[in-house]
Amino acid sequence: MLLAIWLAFALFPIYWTVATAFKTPIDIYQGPKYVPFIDFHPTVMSWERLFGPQNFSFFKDFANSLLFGSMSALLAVLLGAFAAYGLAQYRYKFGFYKNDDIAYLLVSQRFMPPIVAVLAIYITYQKLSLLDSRLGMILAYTAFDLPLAIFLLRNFFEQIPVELEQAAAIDGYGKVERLLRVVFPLAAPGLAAAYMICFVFSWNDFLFALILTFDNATTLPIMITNLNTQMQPMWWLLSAVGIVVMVPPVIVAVFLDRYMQRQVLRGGVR
Amino acid sequence: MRPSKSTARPARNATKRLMLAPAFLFFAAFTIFPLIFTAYVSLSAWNIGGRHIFIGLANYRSILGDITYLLSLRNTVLFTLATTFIEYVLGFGIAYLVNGVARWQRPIRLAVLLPMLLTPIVVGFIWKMMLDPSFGPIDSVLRHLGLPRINWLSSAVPAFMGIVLADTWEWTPFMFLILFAGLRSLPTEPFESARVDGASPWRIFWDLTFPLMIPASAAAILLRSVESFKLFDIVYLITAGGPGVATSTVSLDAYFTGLRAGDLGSAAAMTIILLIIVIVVTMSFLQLVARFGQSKMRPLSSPKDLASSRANSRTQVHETR
Amino acid sequence: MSRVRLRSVTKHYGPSVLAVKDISFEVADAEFLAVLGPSGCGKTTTMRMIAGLEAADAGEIWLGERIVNALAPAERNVAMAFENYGLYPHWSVYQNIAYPLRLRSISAEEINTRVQKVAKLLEIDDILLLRPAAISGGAKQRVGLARALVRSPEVFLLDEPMSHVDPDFRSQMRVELKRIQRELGGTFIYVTHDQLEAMSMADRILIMRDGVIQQLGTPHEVFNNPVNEFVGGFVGEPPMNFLPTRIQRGNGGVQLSLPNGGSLALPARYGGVVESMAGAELRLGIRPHKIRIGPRESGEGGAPGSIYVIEPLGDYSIVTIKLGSATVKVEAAADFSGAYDQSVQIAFAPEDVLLFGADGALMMGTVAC
Amino acid sequence: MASLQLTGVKKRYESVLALADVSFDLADGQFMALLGPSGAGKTTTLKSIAGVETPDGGEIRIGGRLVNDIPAEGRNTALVFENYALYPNMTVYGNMVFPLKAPARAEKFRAESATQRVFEVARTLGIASLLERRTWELSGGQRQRVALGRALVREPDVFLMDEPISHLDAKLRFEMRAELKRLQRDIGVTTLYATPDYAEAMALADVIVVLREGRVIQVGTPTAVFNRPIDTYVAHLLGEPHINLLEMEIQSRSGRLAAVGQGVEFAIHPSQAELLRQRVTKLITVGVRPSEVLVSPTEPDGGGDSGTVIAVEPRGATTVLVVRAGGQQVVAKVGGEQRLRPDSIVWIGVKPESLYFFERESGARVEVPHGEIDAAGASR
Repeated sequence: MLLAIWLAFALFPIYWTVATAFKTPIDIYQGPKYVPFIDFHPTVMSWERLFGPQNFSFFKDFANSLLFGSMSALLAVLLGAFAAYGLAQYRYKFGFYKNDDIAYLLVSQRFMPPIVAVLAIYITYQKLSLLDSRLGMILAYTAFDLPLAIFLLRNFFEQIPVELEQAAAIDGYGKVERLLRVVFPLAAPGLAAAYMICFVFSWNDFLFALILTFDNATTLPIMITNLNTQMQPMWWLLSAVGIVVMVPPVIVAVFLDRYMQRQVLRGGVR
Repeated sequence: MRPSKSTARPARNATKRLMLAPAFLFFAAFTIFPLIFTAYVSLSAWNIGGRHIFIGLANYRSILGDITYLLSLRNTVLFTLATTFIEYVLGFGIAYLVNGVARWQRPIRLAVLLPMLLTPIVVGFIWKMMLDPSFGPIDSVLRHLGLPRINWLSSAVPAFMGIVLADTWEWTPFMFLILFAGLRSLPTEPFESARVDGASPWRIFWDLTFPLMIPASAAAILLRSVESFKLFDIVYLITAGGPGVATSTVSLDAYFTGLRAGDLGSAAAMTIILLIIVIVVTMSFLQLVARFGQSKMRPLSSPKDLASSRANSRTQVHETR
Repeated sequence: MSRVRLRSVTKHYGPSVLAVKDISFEVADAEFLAVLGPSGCGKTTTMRMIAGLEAADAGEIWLGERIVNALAPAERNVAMAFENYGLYPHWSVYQNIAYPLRLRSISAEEINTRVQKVAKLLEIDDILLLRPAAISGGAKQRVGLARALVRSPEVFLLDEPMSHVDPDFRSQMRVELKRIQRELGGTFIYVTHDQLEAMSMADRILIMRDGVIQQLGTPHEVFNNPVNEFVGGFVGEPPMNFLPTRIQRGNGGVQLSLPNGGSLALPARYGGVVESMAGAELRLGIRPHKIRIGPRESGEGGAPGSIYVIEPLGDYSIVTIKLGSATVKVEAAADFSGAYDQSVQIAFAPEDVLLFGADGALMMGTVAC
Repeated sequence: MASLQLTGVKKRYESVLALADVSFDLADGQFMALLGPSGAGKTTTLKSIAGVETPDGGEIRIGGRLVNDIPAEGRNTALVFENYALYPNMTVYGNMVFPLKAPARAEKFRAESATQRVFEVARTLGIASLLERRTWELSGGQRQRVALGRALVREPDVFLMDEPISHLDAKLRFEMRAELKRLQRDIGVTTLYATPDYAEAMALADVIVVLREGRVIQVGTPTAVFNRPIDTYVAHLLGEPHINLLEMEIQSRSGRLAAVGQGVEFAIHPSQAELLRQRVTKLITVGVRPSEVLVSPTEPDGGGDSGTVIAVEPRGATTVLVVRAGGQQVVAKVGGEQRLRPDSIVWIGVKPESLYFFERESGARVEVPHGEIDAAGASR
């Protein structure tokens, strides 16, 4: 019962957004209307506008969001995998810093409010002419995702029994082949999961995009704020963009949830 | 004893270090350097055009006398306290309820998690619609119930509450996620033995569930409160800090000061103070957990127990190594 | 203390898995009953139903004079030790053992006396202040056992309580546990997959397989008169040998054929029983310690074979002998020597032989029990 | 196939000394068991030989060649891990063919002969029908065989096994133990087998190396180690039920020597008397195996010590009795037909020649001076 109340609370705003995306401005400004076909007549007006010819920056922003998300996630997972594998597989000692301390240090970036870094990055980018550039955004997002990737992948690599790589060594394979033939195939699910999570983090970001871009490299969240600042917010249109922005993270979540149900390493040892 | 995981001989030390190099490079370029640079900027009069001179602590002095900044700071702290507390209690409750659900658990779980997955800026927009005084559904519900209408976004306290509401909606699922995972990873056998030992559900909750959830609770609270300190997106979209500066946060203030007003030096100082607060709060929270954990997890302790607990924890460390 | 009765108890998991199938048995007051079987045989499910951690789908569970099916575990007054300890990880060993007593509003001194006493008994009095994470698996198991023994319940339920105990200490613990049970006069139900534990401690052994009771009897009964091939093979180490055989009418009596051209003449007193079975495919069971390596003497059965493997074990040797495509294991003297593939004879007496039908059920057993 | 020599091998993990000093020689084709409890250094020894652990000191030679600096992939050993370490991303066939496709062997086993080789080994092990299966679909016994198969296909120089049958159920363990022994003998591969179970070590091996805390404390044939343990530790390690170790004193009784303890007294065999004479009135530990303890429900002719049965463990073919005699507790293994009850009075005795004598302080066995040194070198 309590749960049902919470679920209603959690789901209603989402329903409202979806409904709004199919309303006309008149439906909206006549006060709240709830049920399609009874309260109001659904239209695809906002969608025509969104995908239509006289469209503003939707396609460019969408492409940017996609590019930044996919590239930064790729880099973060790639570089993160090296670091995570190293931290899981070897023993490090730099002065007082051992594996756990190194991992903690790298991950601690997530504790820092991004506003602290972003001002300095703004000035630096200004000097390097990286402001409002796609490369600059990809690098910034990679840095932003990297701690997350290391954190997730280190756990994952630690779950792969060390005996499997040892067995491959005894079976006659060198380091590189062991990684390619045994470790990475086993880590593939983890790499995929980390990739998707990093993608969503980049995709969802607002602050970096707000400060470091203004025209060429803007993303969908920036488009939403731009539409919002107009005097009469175009709710119907905003809702439609909002839905487009919401969909990838939700797909990822559904996919991950299914994924986590499966035992990844069953049957490996014993 | 845990055997070394190393399959390497000394010659491979280079490979081993090379693996960490890119991560450290990014860490240095996007965390360490900006941190130092920001600290330096905060000690300068630095405008957005690029001209700057060193002025020592003048920026700090001026912002600490600036009522907007002080309000933003207060808002940030209050906001963090309020949301973290509300979300923890709700999150624990929902996790406990969902954990007890036998059928349809997967779709329920997904539905509970949904708000957290949405892009924060979209969440901001959604709640701006929801709270709209003329066209929003909340307003209409209040009207139907015959309650007074609240002009959510144009007076100070309701606007603050509105932001808290939106944040609670968005981030309670995060608390749920961690606490639910915590509940699920609790071993089942102690609970079964408590049932056989004759403990009532109420006692089982307070003797077992709650103390065993302390690590998960601490993690959830810590992560969530650190995130709350960063609050920016939804406030930017819903109120932009308004009315006046009633809902401004440090991040927001720094953004407007630095990039809209062009005073990067002051903005940097604002963020440095925020960072110091986050560090202090995090550290003291961890300390608190360590102490609270000690006493809460040993409700029956006699002095003799406490004396041995230090030796005990050392043995434990040894075992896990 | 009370007796425990199960009447036609059945338990399904989901629609397809039948964990326990219509089982009925009774444990007498102050009896030590071992429930023995391979993993997945339903023995743990049976115990959990008695504890109330699982609900029976059908049938009655009696503790003393009460039907307890509808009662929660806390209302049944049973004590249980779990295979995977089930210790409270955030409390010391002392607090773990004391918890069931604290729930029963017993005075602090009384609790202390009882905890100290049981801790001494199980040799964990030196680790009372440690937390479970700091002690070995064997020690955890003893703490779990102590937490059960510190109470005075209707029945003690012990689920593989020694599986993680260091083998070195296990034999000592078997002796201790049996002694404790006799002193307390408690009703013990002890679940194990280890036939040695069951044999050495129990008054009676209940053997289960695939959710069905196979046999309930004293250790001597199940060892000497197993009701079927499964029980014969499960109880006793090294395991009983099984050989394909057939009943034949031979020179002057009834004979059992053995692999590799061997045979065993049955004494006249068996004749009538099995004569009707002439020609049927049967299985002959014989324990390794009842087989002799050497030429057969009059009245004995035997077969020629060759040495496959010799395993010296100090007190004795196990010699595996190939009889054509079949093999038998023989307990031979410690100093047995022979070459691999050397031809040998095996011999054994008819009264040591068990005969099982094609369905595995015992047809003809040893007279002695 | 090759011989294997370890000389002074050492290994330390941070604060834990895993191998203090391990040296032994394993001849070509021999089956050696490493016997010791967990933590004795068995696994570390095997992994050092295989090359996945790097010892801190000492030399490892395979077939006479020093391999310390050769990486695992260049050593041609095979190791069956305790947890089998099958590759979960491959089928049974994929697992077994994996070592044959390694760069070092790719030439020797080209695609066709590799397949043949896998089939051949799979047939020997009775897993030919499982080749297309996924590893997680297999039972414990099947996994164990696949691990064995993966090790055997490559024709290793040295075959290393780490408790390969300890996770199988009792019946299968008996079967696999005999099969392993026969298989090793038929193939003739040099084998080193780690186990904490003395029965496995004795049953399988030509030579047993007893490890304790990273040190070799005794090397010998199974019967030599069992019958002439170097100290109380080894005596206790081998045998089930464990040997009785009784604290006694050597006393002279009307010209003859006897071992006297609380409530028990054992006559000493003349052949050992000479050796023990100088220890008269000295404290000594006397060992007697439970199977050598004679128990009778009535007083025997020669007299004896009486005691009370405190526990009876029927085991089917045998019965184990725990008897309290005086202050001592003596465990005896008797025939299964024995039907004594707890609290009955029995008389216990031993044959003088079955007694072991150990120094009380050091635990070292009192050496019998002549003619008993084992061929494999019982003293180390």
